[in-house]
Amino acid sequence: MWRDVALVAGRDLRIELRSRVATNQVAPFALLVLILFAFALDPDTGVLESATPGLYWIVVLFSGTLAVSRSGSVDEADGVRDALRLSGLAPAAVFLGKAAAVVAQLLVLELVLVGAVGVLYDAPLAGFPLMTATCLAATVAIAATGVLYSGLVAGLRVRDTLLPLLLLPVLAPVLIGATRAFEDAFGADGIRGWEWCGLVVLFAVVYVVAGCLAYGALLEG
Amino acid sequence: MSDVSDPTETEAEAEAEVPAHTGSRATQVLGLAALAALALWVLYGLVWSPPDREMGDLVRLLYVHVPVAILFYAGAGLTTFASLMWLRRRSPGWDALAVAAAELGVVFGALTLLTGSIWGKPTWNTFWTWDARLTSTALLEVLLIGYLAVRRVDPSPSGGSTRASILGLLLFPNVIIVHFSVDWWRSLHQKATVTRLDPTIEGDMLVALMVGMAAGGLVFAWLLIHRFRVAWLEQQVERHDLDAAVAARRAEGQLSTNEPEAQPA
Amino acid sequence: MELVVHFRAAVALLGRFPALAGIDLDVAQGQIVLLRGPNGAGKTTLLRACAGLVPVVDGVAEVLGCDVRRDPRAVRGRVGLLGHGAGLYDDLTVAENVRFWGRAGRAEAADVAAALGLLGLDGRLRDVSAAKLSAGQRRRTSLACLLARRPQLWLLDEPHAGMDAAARDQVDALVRQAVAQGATVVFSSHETDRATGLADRVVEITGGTAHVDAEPEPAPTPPPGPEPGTSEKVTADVA
Amino acid sequence: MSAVVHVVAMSDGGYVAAGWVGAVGLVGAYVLVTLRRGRRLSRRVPEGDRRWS
Repeated sequence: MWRDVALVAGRDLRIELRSRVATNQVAPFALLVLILFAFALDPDTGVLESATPGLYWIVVLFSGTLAVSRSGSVDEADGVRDALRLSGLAPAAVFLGKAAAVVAQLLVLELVLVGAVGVLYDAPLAGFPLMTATCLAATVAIAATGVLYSGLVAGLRVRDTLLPLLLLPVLAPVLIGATRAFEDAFGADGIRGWEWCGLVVLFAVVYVVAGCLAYGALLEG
Repeated sequence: MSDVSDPTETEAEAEAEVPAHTGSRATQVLGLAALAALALWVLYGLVWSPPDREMGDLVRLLYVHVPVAILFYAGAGLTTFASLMWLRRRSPGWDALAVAAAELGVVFGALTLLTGSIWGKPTWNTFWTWDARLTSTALLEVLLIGYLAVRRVDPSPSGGSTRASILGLLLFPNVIIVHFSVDWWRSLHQKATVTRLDPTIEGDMLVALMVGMAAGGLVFAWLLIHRFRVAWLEQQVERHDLDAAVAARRAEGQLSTNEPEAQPA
Repeated sequence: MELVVHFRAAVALLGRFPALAGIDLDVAQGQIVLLRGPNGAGKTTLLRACAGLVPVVDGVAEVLGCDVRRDPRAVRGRVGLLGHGAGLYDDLTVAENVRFWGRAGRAEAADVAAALGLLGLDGRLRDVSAAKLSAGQRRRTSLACLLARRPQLWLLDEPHAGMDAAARDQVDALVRQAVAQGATVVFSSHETDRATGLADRVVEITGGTAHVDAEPEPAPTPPPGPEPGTSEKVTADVA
Repeated sequence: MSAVVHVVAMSDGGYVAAGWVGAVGLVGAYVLVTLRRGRRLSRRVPEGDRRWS
């Protein structure tokens, strides 16, 4: 089982290493959106500063949608779906492997973005234990939900447009929880960041379990 | 394909010439009951009940809004339940029920948001506020629309049902998580200012609300049965088309044995 | 004689189209069966149904003793399918593709290396990414993926398509070798001469049904007989 | 209890009317669409398969 997870994750990461979609397209897109937010919200009025945690997670969410969509399109190649079904890999292992590959990519991206908001938005980066825990939990949540839903739309002609419609409302709790936790980490008063982080962890657990159970039926569908 | 129907069924209806629609005696009775309840609801809601001391006549909007909102959540819950049963039993009836409940859910969800905003404008002086209940209701509506979108785009019958049932299964848990988190989110900022519904309703107003719920429930049940039958009919049409296609396919085989070179496009 | 494939009045759907409209087919262990018929006759669907990839909605469908109608997953680990789609990741090299699919099917590293070698992919082509391969080279790579998994039933959809003469001989040799080692092969082909030379039996498919007496006639030479290379020409039992 | 008084005395009548008319209208429209779909499909299905009739 874990051998298969590693096999699938390794394959997706190797494909990413070759095609460089995450580094050459998703990451620049994320930075671009950060800059556009600065145009939309005047940096001098302090709006940008107070909104930084929310903007950060919006960018991660959008980039995550792109990464997940790419992760799904890898398996859309002619005959790959058949080969996956014939391979004898447990569907849960395929799900976990794909999710793990997305987690790895998103964690790197988040690290870059933390540096970017520190520099561009002058964010008061602090509370690193809470930040790290939140990033881990939220990334697992986004990746698990994303891979599950990209499996849901796999093979449809409209998969690229349908995926965000299905995925983003479901991820609303992750956005809320991770944003609150970051606000606490950055020193806002009266927010219990660790509890929000706990909410995100709960969400991640629910979706990892749901994905393991449901992915098999999706591969068949 | 034969049109032979069950003799016991046709005997009773022999002279009545079975009409081609989704109604039956049961739905006629239910429909009449629903109409009666609707009439009572209009009378109680708009005429017999007094205006509220604080809200005035605006309270009458709640006699629509509250039943519709409850039915919206009922529709979503029913979709999840039917999806679960479909995944376990794989009998087409549960699939039909899931579509029916989801579509009714979308209609009642739209109404919930509509009547809610109409009530909100004079009461809070805004059509929309970031209250937990409003936000999670809106998100549920989006989720249900996404569910129907998936159902619509998938051309294969069983594949579409599998996809949709998993989506349907996740629907209600999603709503619970969303509601829980949004509730917590808002309670940080403002101490539940807008959720005053319960305390002031009593007497004739309570009766009006109850009648509204009964009427709404009857309409919902009646409509659900009809919509369920439409979904059932869609499955039947699909099956008959399939039988015809199998026959055509076999005929094509018989014909082309004589000249194997024939290549159908 | 043990039946590897046993279909009776099987109906299989592609979306809403009944690609198989009540087909009968029996294949005994060790046979090489050629499916022949016009385009759109249902050959591909039949092969995919044997792999448990297309839902069989009616009739009997048993492959390697598994009921593919009830549980299409059970049989999958034991069959290999060479389909129209290559089933390769364009961003990975030939060797990486074969290694991934081989390891997914619990193949040893030696099996993977042997498969690459047998198909002549262990030289220059080894480290070429799949996107840069020609059609014939892609086909050979897919075949190597299949070979590495050592399936009991080989399902080959147009295995000769897009290959040069040398590669076709290679494919035929691999098929005979697999059968000699106890596997069974069902394949479709438009290369009539070459394919009938390879096959023990020919089954004519039209309109999603098979047009032979479905009982497998015992082949003139018993199946485990032919050595690789010494092909026995067997007359087809076309109805 | 006088019915007429309450109807006339509605201060926010516009909102109430909009809500009620919107609700009844939307549900009514959906009812019509559903029934029509049912009729159209019913004609294509032989009687015996419509289990309710």
